[in-house]
Amino acid sequence: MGAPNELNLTALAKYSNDFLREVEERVDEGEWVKMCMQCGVCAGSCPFGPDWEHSPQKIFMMIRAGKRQEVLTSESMWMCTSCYNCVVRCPRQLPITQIMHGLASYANRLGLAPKMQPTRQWSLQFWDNCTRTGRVNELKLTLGLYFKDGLMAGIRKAWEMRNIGLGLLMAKRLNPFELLKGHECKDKAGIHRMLKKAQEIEDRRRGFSK
Amino acid sequence: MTDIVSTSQTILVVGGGVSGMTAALEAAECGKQVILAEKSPTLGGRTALLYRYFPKLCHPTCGLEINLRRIKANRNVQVLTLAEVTEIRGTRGNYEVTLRVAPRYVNERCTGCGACAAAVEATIENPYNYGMDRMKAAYLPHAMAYPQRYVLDPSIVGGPDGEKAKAACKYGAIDLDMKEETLSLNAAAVIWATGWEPYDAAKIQPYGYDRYPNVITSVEFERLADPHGPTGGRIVRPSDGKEAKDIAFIQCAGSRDENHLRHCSRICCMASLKQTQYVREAWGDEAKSTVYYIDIRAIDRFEDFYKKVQADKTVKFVKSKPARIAEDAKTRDPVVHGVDTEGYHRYAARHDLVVLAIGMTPSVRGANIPAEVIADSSGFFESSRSLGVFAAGCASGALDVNRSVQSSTAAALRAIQVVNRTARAEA
Amino acid sequence: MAKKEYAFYPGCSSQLKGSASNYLTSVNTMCHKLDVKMTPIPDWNCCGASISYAGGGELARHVMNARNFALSEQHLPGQDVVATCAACWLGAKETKEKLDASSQLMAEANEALKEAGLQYKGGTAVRHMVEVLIEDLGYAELGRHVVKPLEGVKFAGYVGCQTNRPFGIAGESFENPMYLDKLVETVGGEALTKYEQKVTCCGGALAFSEPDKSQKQIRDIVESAYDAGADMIVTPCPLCQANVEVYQSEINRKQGTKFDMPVTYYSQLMAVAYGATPKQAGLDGHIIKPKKLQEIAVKVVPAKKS
Amino acid sequence: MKSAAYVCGGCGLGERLDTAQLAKIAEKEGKMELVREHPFLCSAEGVAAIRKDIETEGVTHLALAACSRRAKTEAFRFDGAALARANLREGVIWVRPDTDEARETTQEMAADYVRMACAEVKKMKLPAGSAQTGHNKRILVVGGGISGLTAAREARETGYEVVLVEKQAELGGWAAKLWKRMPEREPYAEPVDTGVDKLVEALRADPGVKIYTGATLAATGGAPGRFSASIALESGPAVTEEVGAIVQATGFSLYDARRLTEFSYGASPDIVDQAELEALARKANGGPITRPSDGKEVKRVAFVQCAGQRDDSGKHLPYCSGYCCGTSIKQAMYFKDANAAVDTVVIYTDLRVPGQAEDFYRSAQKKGVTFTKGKVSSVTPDGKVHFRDLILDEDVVLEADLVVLATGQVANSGVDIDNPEALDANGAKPVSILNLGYRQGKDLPKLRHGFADSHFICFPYETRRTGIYAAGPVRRPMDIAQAKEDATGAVLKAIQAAENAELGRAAHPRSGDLSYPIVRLDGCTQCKRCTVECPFGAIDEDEKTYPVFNESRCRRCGTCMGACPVRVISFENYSIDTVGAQIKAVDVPDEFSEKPRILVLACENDAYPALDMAGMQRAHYSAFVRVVPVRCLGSVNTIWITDALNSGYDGVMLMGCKHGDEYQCHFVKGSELATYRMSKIDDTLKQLALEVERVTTLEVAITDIERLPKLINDYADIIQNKIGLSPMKGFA
Repeated sequence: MGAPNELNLTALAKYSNDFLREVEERVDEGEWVKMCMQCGVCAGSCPFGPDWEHSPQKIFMMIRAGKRQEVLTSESMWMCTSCYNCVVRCPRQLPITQIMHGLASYANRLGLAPKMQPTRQWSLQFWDNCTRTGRVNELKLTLGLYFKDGLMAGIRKAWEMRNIGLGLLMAKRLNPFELLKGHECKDKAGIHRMLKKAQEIEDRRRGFSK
Repeated sequence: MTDIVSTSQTILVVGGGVSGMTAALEAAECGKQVILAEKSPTLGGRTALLYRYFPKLCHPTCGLEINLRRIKANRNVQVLTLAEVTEIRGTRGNYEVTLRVAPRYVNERCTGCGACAAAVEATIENPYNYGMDRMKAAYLPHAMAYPQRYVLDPSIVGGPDGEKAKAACKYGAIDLDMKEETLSLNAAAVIWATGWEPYDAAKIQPYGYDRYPNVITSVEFERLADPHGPTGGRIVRPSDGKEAKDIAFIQCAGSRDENHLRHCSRICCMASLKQTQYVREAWGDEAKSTVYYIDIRAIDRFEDFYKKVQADKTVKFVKSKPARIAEDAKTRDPVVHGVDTEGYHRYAARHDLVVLAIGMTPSVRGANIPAEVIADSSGFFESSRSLGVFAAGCASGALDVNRSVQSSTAAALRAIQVVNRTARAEA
Repeated sequence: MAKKEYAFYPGCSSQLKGSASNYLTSVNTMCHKLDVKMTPIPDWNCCGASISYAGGGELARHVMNARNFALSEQHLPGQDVVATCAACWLGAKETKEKLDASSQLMAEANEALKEAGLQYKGGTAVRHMVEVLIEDLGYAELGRHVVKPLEGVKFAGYVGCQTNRPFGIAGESFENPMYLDKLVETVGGEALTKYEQKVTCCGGALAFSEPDKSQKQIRDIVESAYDAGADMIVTPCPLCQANVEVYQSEINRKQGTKFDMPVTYYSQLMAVAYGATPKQAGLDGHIIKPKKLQEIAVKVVPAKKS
Repeated sequence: MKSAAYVCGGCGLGERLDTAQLAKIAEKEGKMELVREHPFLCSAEGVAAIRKDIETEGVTHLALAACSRRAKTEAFRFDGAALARANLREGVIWVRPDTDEARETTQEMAADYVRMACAEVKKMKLPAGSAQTGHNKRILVVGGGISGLTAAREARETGYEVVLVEKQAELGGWAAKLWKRMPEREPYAEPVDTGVDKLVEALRADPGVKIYTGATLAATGGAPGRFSASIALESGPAVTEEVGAIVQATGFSLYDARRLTEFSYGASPDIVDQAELEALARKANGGPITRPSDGKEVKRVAFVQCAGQRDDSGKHLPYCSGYCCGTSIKQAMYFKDANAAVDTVVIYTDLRVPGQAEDFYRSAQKKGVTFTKGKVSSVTPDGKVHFRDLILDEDVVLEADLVVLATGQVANSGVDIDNPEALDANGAKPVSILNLGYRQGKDLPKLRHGFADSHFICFPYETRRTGIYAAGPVRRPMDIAQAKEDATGAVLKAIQAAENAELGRAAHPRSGDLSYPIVRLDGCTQCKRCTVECPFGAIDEDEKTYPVFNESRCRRCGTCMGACPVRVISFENYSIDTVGAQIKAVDVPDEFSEKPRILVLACENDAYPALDMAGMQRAHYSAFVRVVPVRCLGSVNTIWITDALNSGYDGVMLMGCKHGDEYQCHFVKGSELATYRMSKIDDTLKQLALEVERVTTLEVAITDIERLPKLINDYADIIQNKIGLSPMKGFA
């Protein structure tokens, strides 16, 4: 467990609060990280717990220990299913789910997040999909996910899932015409302007825009 | 009618546990007039429900016996039981206090022979064992109860069992016509020593206290180990009476938790360390205790005891606040789920019994005291020189027994200061 | 004039022809029977769901919800926004709380909304359909409309995550919520209150990106329903419904299980109990058919005057 | 003297026993001048009857044959009359089966208890209280730190005069050296002013307080109510002050960081202890804290918790000092408040901030203080802290430009009277603080780790030197808030001791007891056992080594009485005779009766109540035992045992409290001494040609309700079936 030591010997030697401050400024709910008292309730509450290389509480400790690289390149945050078990049990009431999301999106923004992390790709696609028209195009979204690893992989995946697809189709829960034109908001343009603005504002606040 | 003498120099002590008794006795042994008012039918309070004290593993009833002897021998102390303060009016040095005295239905002619209990059939939940067993509806609270006088539960008064009790008493001690009284008295100062209550464990939902019979609280476990307890001191499981040899002790059950109690209850770590030694005594090397903790707060000289327990092969420490407890539907074994944060190790540990080291809440929140006092956010109340009402023991904060005794002795002095001032003023 | 009126936020999956369109169908039927008027928010947009975090920044995701609030304030003044989808409700409620708590965030959100010619004043209340049923109508009222009690049907009430945490239904425990069981009993069904996986996570959105990990969760959820002796699972969440129903065949294929456990919505139970046809109750929208519910739905009972 | 016996018929006594016969025994054998039976003696009528006899018949000595001395105490309280009680209820009918075969032995048991009560009361005198009183009520406070200052203030608030002695030239102790202290009430968020200056000012302005600084105690003698303290002054000739009681608040010395070579203390000026950090903070006066070496602002500071504490190696302090976590949290705040950019890391193993102090911890986290669970292995002179990060499970090197070592408290408790040469935890040779002129040594006895003696749990203020009370860190490691509370309590005890001394009454645990040891010096052999064994150092020796009793130091345990080989020490209402007479009063059947007699001498606080409660639970035990409660096993004189054996008793059981380190004896050493004495009695037994089993000493707890009856029955079985009845019968 733990990343190769060469990578963070410097971090170890420093054990400085620089990274903690960075997280506080730039990560959604990051100012809560310092409040953790290392009880471990979050770690034990997570449904995907066994799949986390570093549990939330450990990540908080790593942030305080200045392990920037190790944290931001970690897959762990991407394991969060947004079930909020940790949040409701945390004795210090840390918004752990949001912090995990915040760290993940920050890592992604810095280009440090593991490129092939499936949830990362899925998350990006979802945002992209739902903001394009203002509403999710479920078929494109699903297919998009199948084909994320290239055409052949996509076909294979689609073939595996054909029963489900057909089932949904027959249950009228999958609409083939979505491929052509699915649900969408009337004021798409307004939505896009709005989101662009929101991004600008936030970049300003978090000090990204230079 | 309860006859009680009070003057402008009387000190009223509210609460007859170790803190209240100490405050009352220390003041009385300085020659002051004291009225000791206790809500329940007996003195002794919560420590009388403890099997042993940490760190000496000595017996609370031993100190209780001495304090009772002191009270029996001291004419400066008047004891009121079944009495609850309903109002405090006035100012430092000159309070008028109203108390509600509930009927005991047994008068001073009671010899403590127990004939009434033998005659009565109805039983009630035994509060002195936290409801883990039942007792006769005519009862002596416990073997160390003082006054050593029986009590009739109101539920049988006016019924056939009440009449049975009356008929069984040769000494005319049963008085079914007793009524609630309202008492009003003067006091120069009031010492508030109403002690603490275990936090409601059912509120800690992830631990399933309300769903799993084999998840109990530390105060209940104390009764399990006590020869006077519901099992005669046998450490067995509520679900099936099976011997409990593998026991989990979960720290901070309610304490240090923004969802429950924000404060640290101080005593729980030491109480659990102590209780691991009950398990050891009961089962020898077969015993298996696991303490799940965030920080072990074996403060100052208690560290010796922590070291002793750490050296005990039957006790394991896991730095973890367990996430949840599940129950094996077949065996009813509680399974504790969590992560050992020292190096990040996941566990799902099956135990015979889980003991929640339950947090401490003030019995009466300072805010609800019928007098002008300052209460903190946890409901403990802070003494203030400008007032003549002083907190002692766990009414003032989460304290262990010897700190409660210190605090009560200090409170007694503060009360005496008020009395002496009044006396000087009147002289 | 309907007894109660709300600004309806169906959400992407529960809209017409969406993956949870049968949820919508049953909700509409249920509300009709209860004389509750649900007016969709004109031109509502996606809430962003939890999963979009990597793409949308904090503020961007908040304004998505804020836009819906603004629209509802504009077109359906004074009406509570009611969501049927757990994710929509959670996302919206989170935004609502954040904006209410921070005047800065509120200002920023409105600055962005201005680009779409909108403004959010901050008045809107965000509710879940279940809250409307329990708090505004009450179990007694819900029971009053039952014409076909779901006698003899055993339901495992699967609450899942996002209708339960972090907000949940007032007065309910995060670990052991009872309202779904109470709803089941209200419509005459048998609630398996000891069902162990009530609040287990189904993997949520990660069912798509981490199928194996999620299917481990789903397996527990279905297995435990069988252990409890359930005829079907009932849930308030479209994503839970989809994941738990849809992947059973996958799990059967991969792990040789023989799962065939129907997964229904509380609204379908109520619709049927209120005398709806299988179609009105959206029972045709299932891959695994909830037979016992259908049987009751097709059963003809002498319509009793209420 | 006029004696009367009353036999109660209530609670089944009338049904189970032949009370008429008991009354006859009281009259004929007990030689009671007045004997009455009553069906319900504790009733208002019964009590009135007794009162009437006292008033009209002039009865002065009462023997009540009814229930246990622990029961119905309000009813049976007769001021001005000597009282003995025969325990026929809890002690006889409740522990015996109600069967025909048991009836005879049960009746014999009751009869003996009646004989014993009559014999006892006839030997009793009503104690008048010690004439050796003292009337001084000033309180001497030793130590001018926060504990001592608080003690002085509280004594004044209560209306008592104070003499305050401080070794240093200035008052205030450690507290005065602090920049700020932890808050004592909500909000527990920010460090607050110590308030010491105000306190000092107020006391200096108070004519009721005599303050001696640069002063030490050259000699302390006397007793509560009449202590005399000779105070040595740097400024001039010694003065003598008369006081009524003493509060010792001599505080602590910081554990000497120079002993922490592994942390390079002394090798770099930038490795400091908490006291030095306070000095730096005072110097900074709210501004950025600079480091000693080069005066540059500290940018990265590390706090090493438990430095030289909780130590297993035996090199350092084994205990936790309790206050240090809070102090480091507070000091980390000093840095953060002056400059939020400073990195502050607290390395701890268990963060110990009980109660509301948890909020103080939260507040520090809010300010950005980093807390790391780790074990520090070493600190190098260049400020590198090497530790094991226990959460991240790896070895870490932390570079700090200032390292603060959280060292512990070493009690300033003077010399160890049991081992005067012993060095303290800092390796220093302690000098006496009180310089008591006591036979048993110059200072308060110490408990573990060199802290001043205290009962610790139920009665934290009870020292073994009546009228002298330890307060603050000298008694136990503690922080300011606790020290203030502790000092307040200690003052009450001091006042109480002075008040009791004036009335010639005992202090805790026999508070109010008017009896006191009376010695017949003409019989004394100057063996010094009493002066050596008195647990409370109450007895000094004169130049001819005769014992000199200081009655107001005495706790009335009777250990001296038990120790005296020539039996010249007794109490008016508890003496060699009151117990001896009871033993002799028992009717011992001849060896052919097959009815052994077993004497039980039971500690009145634990063993006797346990037997009572066994009775309340109707647990049965042998009818052959005769139980005599004693004040403490320490008061048991071997003559009682030899007399018993000589007069044909078949066995003797002594029941006392647990002794040793975790002692539970209320007189500290009583049960231990008794056990020691009994280990010597084997020789006596051999001389009498008796088996060693005939005398057994037991450690008993008040909870031994099941165990005691079993022990008794097992022992009776040994007597009857293993070693047989005593050959001594009939010789007496």
